[in-house]
Amino acid sequence: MSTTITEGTALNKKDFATPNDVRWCPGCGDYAILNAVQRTLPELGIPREKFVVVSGIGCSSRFPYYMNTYGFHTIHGRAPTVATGVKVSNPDLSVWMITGDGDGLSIGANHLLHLLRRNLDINVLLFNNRIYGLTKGQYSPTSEVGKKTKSTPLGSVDHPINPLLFALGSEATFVARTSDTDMKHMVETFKAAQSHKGTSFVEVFQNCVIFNDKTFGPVTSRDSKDDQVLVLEEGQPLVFGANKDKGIRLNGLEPEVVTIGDGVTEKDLLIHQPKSANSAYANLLAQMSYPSFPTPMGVMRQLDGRETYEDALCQQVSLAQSKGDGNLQELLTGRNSWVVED
Amino acid sequence: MSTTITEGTALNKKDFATPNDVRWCPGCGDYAILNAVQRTLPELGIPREKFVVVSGIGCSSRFPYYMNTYGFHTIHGRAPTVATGVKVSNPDLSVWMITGDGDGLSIGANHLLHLLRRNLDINVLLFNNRIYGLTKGQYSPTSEVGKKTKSTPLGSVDHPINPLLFALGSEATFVARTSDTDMKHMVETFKAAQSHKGTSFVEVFQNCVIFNDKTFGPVTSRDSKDDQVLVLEEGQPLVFGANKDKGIRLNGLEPEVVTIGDGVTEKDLLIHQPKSANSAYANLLAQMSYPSFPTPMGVMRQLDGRETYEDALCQQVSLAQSKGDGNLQELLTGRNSWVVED
Amino acid sequence: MIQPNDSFEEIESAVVRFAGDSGDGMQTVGERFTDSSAFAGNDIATLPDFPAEIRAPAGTLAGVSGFQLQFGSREILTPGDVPDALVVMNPAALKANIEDLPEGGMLVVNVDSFKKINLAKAGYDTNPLEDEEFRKKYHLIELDLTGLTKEALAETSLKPSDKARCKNFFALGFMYFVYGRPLEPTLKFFDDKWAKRLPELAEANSLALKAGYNLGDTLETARNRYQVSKVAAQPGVYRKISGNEALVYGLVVASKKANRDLLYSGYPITPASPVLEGLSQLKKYGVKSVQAEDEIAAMGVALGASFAGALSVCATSGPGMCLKSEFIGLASITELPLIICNVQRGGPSTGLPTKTEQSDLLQALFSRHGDCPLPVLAAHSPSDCFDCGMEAVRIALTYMTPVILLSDLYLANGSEPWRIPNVVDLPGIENSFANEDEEYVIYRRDPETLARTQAIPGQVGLEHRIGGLEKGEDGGVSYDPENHEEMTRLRADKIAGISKSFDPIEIRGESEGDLLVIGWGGTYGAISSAVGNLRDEGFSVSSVHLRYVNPLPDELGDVMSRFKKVIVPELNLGQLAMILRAKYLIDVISYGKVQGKPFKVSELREKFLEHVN
Amino acid sequence: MIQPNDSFEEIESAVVRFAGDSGDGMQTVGERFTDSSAFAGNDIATLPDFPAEIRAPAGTLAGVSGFQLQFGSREILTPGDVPDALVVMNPAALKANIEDLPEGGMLVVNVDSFKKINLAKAGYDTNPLEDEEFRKKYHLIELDLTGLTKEALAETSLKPSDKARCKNFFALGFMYFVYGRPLEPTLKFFDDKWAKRLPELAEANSLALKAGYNLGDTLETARNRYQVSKVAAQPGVYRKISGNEALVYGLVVASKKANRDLLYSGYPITPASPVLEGLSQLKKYGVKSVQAEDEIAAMGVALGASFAGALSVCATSGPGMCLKSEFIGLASITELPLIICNVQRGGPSTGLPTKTEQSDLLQALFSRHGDCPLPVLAAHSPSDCFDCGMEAVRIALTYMTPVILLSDLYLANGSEPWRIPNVVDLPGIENSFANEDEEYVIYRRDPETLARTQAIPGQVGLEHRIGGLEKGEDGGVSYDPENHEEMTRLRADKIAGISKSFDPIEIRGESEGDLLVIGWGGTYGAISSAVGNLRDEGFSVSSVHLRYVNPLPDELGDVMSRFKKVIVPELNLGQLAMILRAKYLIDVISYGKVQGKPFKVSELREKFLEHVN
Ligand SMILES: Cc1ncc(C[n+]2csc(CCOP(=O)(O)OP(=O)(O)O)c2C)c(N)n1
Ligand SMILES: Cc1ncc(C[n+]2csc(CCOP(=O)(O)OP(=O)(O)O)c2C)c(N)n1
Ligand code: SF4
Ligand code: SF4
Ligand SMILES: [Mg+2]
Ligand SMILES: [Mg+2]
Repeated sequence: MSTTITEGTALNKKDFATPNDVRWCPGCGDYAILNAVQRTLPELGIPREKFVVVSGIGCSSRFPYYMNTYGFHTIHGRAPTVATGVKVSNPDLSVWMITGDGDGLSIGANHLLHLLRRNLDINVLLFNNRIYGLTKGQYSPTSEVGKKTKSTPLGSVDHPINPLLFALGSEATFVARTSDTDMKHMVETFKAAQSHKGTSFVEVFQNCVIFNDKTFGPVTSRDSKDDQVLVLEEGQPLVFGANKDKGIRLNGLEPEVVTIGDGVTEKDLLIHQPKSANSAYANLLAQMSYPSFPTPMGVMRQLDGRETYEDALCQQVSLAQSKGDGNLQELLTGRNSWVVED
Repeated sequence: MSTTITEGTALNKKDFATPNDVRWCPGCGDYAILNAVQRTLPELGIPREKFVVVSGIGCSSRFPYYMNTYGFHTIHGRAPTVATGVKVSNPDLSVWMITGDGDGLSIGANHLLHLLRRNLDINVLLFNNRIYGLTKGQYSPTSEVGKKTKSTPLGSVDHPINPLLFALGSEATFVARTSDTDMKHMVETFKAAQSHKGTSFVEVFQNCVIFNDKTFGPVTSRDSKDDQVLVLEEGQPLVFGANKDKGIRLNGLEPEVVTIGDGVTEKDLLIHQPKSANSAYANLLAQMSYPSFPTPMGVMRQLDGRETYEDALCQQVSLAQSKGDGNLQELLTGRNSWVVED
Repeated sequence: MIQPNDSFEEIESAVVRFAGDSGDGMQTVGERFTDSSAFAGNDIATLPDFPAEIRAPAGTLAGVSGFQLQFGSREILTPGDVPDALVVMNPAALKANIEDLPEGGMLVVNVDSFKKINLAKAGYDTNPLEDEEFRKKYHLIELDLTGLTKEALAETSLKPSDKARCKNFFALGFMYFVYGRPLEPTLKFFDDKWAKRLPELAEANSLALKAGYNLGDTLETARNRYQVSKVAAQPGVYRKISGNEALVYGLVVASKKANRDLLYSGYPITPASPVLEGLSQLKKYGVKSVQAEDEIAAMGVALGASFAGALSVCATSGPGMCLKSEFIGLASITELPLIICNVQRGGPSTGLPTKTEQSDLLQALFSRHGDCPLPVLAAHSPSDCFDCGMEAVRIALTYMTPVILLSDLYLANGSEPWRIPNVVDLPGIENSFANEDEEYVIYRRDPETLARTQAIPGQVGLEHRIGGLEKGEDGGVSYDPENHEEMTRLRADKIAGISKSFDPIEIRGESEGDLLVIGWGGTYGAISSAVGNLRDEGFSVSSVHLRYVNPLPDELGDVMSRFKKVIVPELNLGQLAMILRAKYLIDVISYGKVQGKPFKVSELREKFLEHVN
Repeated sequence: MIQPNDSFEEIESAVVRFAGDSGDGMQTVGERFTDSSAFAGNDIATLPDFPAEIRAPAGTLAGVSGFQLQFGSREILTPGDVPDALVVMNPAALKANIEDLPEGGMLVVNVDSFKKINLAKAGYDTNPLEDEEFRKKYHLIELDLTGLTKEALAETSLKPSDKARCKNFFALGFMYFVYGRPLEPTLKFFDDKWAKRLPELAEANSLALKAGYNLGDTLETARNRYQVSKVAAQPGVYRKISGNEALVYGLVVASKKANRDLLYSGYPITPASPVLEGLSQLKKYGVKSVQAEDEIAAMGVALGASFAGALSVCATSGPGMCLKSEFIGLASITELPLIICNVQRGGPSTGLPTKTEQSDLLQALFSRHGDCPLPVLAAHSPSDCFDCGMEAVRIALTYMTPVILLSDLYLANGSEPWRIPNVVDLPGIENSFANEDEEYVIYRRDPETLARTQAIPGQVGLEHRIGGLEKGEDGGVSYDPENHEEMTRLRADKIAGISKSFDPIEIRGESEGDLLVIGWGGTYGAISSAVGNLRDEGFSVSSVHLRYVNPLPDELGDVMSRFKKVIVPELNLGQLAMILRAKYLIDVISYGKVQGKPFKVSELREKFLEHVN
């Protein structure tokens, strides 16, 4: 989302911290994300009182309590609706919505879908730890098939949701991914989200040390990162690898991993174009997954120009009022009144 | 979905009709769809008592009352959950789920998402009339922007859901579209849906004569059909037009309409491959829409091989029972009992 | 304009019912007859009655749609128990309605529809119109409406099938003649509706209406005509208003009086959809309306908007109320103002979606988990929905609480004349906003109302966080046992204390006696009529109609104790009765009816009579 | 094995509480102490108590987790009002619990955690252990648990930080010495849990446990030891069981007894998740379990499965119950069997998710729209969840109805010894299946039970359609007014008639007298103890504990009328009291507590005393 930027009130990270104890488990990835958000907000030039943080229920959804802004910790899965209400009522606020993989994609995916398609200018951060943290370790809709958890002692049998494909299927205008392991990338991604006008959907890989430790380890850990993460940059070819010698090439409609060198040059590679009109490219990116492909990180899709819901609505209101405010007495009287005389 | 085919009990269309009056408005597209389903079912070689038709609430959702099978008219938006319960409980049943654009995509899209990703072997028919019929004409999540209805007197402001993109984003294994105007195509499509093992999602363009008459007219009407509809056939190039002289070609990742002749041959056209592993192709098809593109009809995606939820679950149960049924007394006794003697 | 001839029989009131196929336009002619009667200065009450299907197969019983109204020169509180005159457009309409017509009642029949096929669809083996018994039983008027209408429209350019569709107005014209109704309001209606877009339709309908009227003048059987004089009404400007319209207006006026923008968020459902539709048209009044993806979302949007400072409202019916329960709990514990309207219909489950009932009262009181009492109001007549809308807003903003407002299908769709208030004379509504100059303590309370104050996002220095976990006065999450008990009791006390702001109970009749009838909601008209009649006959019966179901008015127990018996008629199995019994330990008699229909005055009268003397 | 020395003081019962950080393993040691006591032949009752956060910051009050148990040689019905001995692992645990410890109580403190930083986190300005007053007030035992444990594990290969994590078992060993508990069950537990995967951990914990025990023998201050003899229990095979475990077993046994496969469908929520988790492990018993996307879906899956012939069950807590309301209405009108368990927690809204409460009773009765009564049962002890699970299934299948079964967090997590029934001796459960040889009329009823019969998809010739619209006996949609009234009353009568199948009410005490205490659910132990004590002292107090909240037992009114006063203690603001007042018009006294905690026997005693003599 993007919000009218008011004159720089020189805020800093500390201005966004509350005195409340942060009550996540030691080592939880949520701390890093909180940190990143608290670093991002002061850099946006928006006064603190204009921020509203809305969440559902889950470990991740305790987030608003730790942000010294306006905040609303709502009920499970319903944050998109409350965030919508806040934004529709006052489009001038910078609304950040925090959700988890269970909150956002299990009970709450319908509201998320409708938020995304309506394109309200709201930033959505989905903390994906592929587990239910707060309820102590049942599988979530992003858990992999075969995952053994408390509620799936023989392994889960449902095909997981791909949050990015879901967002693309909902025709979200901004779809990105980042990870709790990369502070700089998080801050950059959150800023990009804020500067996009429309709903910005950001999946954040988040580690739950207690119930699903290192679920993204094979991708984001220090050793694997270079070879397993594909950092996306607009206009740049899809290159990755510790030696920047691997890339993604298109073969018909199938992407393939190639090594730069033996006859393959950067020119053969796909160029990152998050702004293409159709979503097929982003759809390809979103389907690239470990271990066959590197995992893309960054902004996969950014479609400018679709009007936001609140702008369109407010415009209808202003238009209706442009010919003068409604006269209440006339409204009540209507076109078919009659008079009873004394 | 696909179900064990039992010996042909020579059923016919009439066997599937109930004595109940059909209570849709004269001219409603629902009649044609009912007709098509009643023609399809007897041809499947499944005994009548194995069919269960489950629906939500809406004009379309009255469907089960008119089918002489087992049927359940449930509550608004929740049919996928009830259908899931039926199928999980007895995988041997042929379960058909009927929903509307409001029922399935407004209140019920979350359940639909989870049904699709879980891939239960159920056939979903979504009657899309781009309006709320039963509640008398408010806009629906598939209504176009600017649509004036009872609840949007100044035109709707939300970007509509594309049902196919939504289904693809949910990683449905079978995604198709047909229209109430084409009986033959409906029957074919419903048969294809039934023969697919996994959740089959079929969008049916349906005309609501009362509140949204001719909404698909520009595409499916007799005059426009040839030029506006692209009938998909596996392995065939994407050709359309009254003279079969137009086609779809890929330019990078952007499809374009070309005329066969001036230097363009059928060989340059995209070939319909509903079974490709990644969904980018289906995603492209799903985005093709009136008036820039012809409207694709038929099976857009069919991914074989993903296990169904009920099979995986039943397998866990059989596996657990393969070493013999559980002994209840042992279960109750547990590992830490003690005896109090007389 | 056609002059009524003057051979009128003066009557005090009359009940007319129109019945036909869903596509026959019965609701439209009913509404027109109502307008015309209101314009003529009568008091009125209406009862539209239509099936759950949009347009069930033509000619079947399932497709019958009806509209009944009562109009009179005395106070009219109900649409009437039984019709004096019944107009039926086809055999199914006859079949579905004839049992209600008393012997000797006027029966106007569209004979050309009494063909074999239609008779069969209605389940008639033989044509009842050919049965001599039947013909003698009623004051039968047989009209070939289709033929007559086509004839009347011979000169117009309409297609024959379109001509035939004007027959409802022909029938209406005929009834206008019988009851000496003015044609002007209807002609004006044609003009407003079609003159610009479809002038030929406006003309054709006018012709049909007038032809019907003229036929009355020439037709032997229609000779006796009735005259219903003006009701003695308080001077003022009047209009006809339905419950849903009145609710819309009440909310909009309240938003202006409270100086908060109205945000409405809803999801279509019968019979609450017109609230969404009505408010969607009032953008000019600063109203933002959102059609949400479902009722949970509607409530979430409303709650978010309330947090952001709007006056938030949502309306739904029973199934939607089920979905709002969890959010209602959150609204209650965060103490945000919000209006939740339930326009009740027949339940349980999908039930009877186009029929009326009052069976969601206990749900309104107890739907959510935890101890979570909320104010519950109920409107008692179409126009009272205006007052209740305003009152709900007053309570919500004064006490910082969600408020549940109950209406029902009968009130929502029914209409009555309404003396339009002067907007400037209506009272202002106070907000409970935080003081910007003080440290903001979220749940610090006004000692009088126990309300907390509200700080609005965007206000500098009042940043704060709320949520559904139990919390201390400062809003910090607290699992402290004593704090939870204190907070739970404070929230309950706040709601209980709202009764201090109520007007005193109004007793219809003596303030003590044999029988007290306690009602709530849409049964007001029927109860008042029955009780009024009995009192006129000398019985010691009084009635109290509750606007507030929670908290109950402070003096209610006293009032009850002054009567020998207390009876509670409700369109449910005894829900208010249960509440009163629990609270006052009085052996309240419950009289329940669950038929999707309002009480008849006569059945109430009979029941009350059982309990006096 | 270590032999306890013999300087024991014989006591009848004792209450021990362990408290520490969320990561300190207090729940584990509590459970072990319980096992050991059960094994020693005592009666027991437990009260785990933990915060809503998984692992709130170490050392803070928010992170304190506790476990209390009472064990005795007499009938133990509650985990005890106040501890006789309190073990605290850090200053926060001391702060959060010390108020509950009576003067002279044993206080075992892990002194090495009493550092400045930890004291500050707990909000202590000075170290309370340095306060002479404080030291004198309790029987203080200061142990450097970390140091002692590390020392004991010096020889093992564990990392120092892992060694320190065994200190909970050191503390446990010490308490075992004090109360003369056997070590075997705990050593067996180590073996079962870790011997294979982490043998070094099994060994380390064993060493720590034994070292703690041995310390007792050497430590001056721990000299007085207690002896609690075996309780005189009925002969049989026993185990310890929690409410959630018992519920799981009851449901599985019932499914076998009814010959229907069990389909469980749930969505994780505290404190109901263990039901989902427990049933997920019982595939061997033919149980299919589905983790649905939310509670609405869970209910829909269950209902679909019920339609398809399964024994369907779902369990949730308050917020989830809110979401099920609409489906409950559908289940009621379609008359399908289904068990809906609500393991209650503190409300409203997210409330106190890890604390107990009984405040969802009215929700269970009235959450849905329309007149839609359903049977509501409540379990009264952990093991009673087994019986109630079976009883709920009996009612659901006999009467073709959804059944709501209430449990609560206290029962769910608490445990007690359970005499294991002989499965073959348990009664069978009948189904109400359609007769394949007759024409199937969906809503034709058994004249005795008023239950309809069920035809299962797949049965030849019984194809039929059901749904949420009102319908006639044959299942056809019907908007007929009289039919709706008849159907509504039939459904209500069916539910009301279930009481005919109840066992007679059991009265604890005389069947008439001064005061009758009526309870329901998890308050059973506390009420029975308080009433028992008072009776022993000669007061005329009796109690009735209701298993059936709807319908109420037929003779309840009679029983109530034989007492001068009736009091209803509940962990809510008076929900059952309201129902009893409404039904029996008796001035029932409501005694409510909403602190997220069970009643103390002493507070009940005091309250009851106010109302006798
Ligand atoms: C209606 C409802 N159902 C269930 C719950 C219990 N619940 C709390 S959080 C949660 C899931 C949390 O998972 P996720 O959203 O992934 O968040 P995380 O804790 O992993 O950050 C659930 C099921 C609830 N609070 N409300
Ligand atoms: C919980 C709930 N909310 C609202 C309704 C009212 N309602 C009935 S059908 C419907 C929408 C119908 O639209 P759609 O699904 O497109 O079906 P159609 O009538 O167009 O076939 C709505 C909102 C309801 N029955 N239940
Ligand atoms: S349980 Fe997992 S997600 Fe929750 S706070 Fe702990 S580490 Fe973080
Ligand atoms: S309202 Fe529309 S969708 Fe509904 S039955 Fe009539 S034509 Fe069909
Ligand atoms: Mg998670
Ligand atoms: Mg529709």
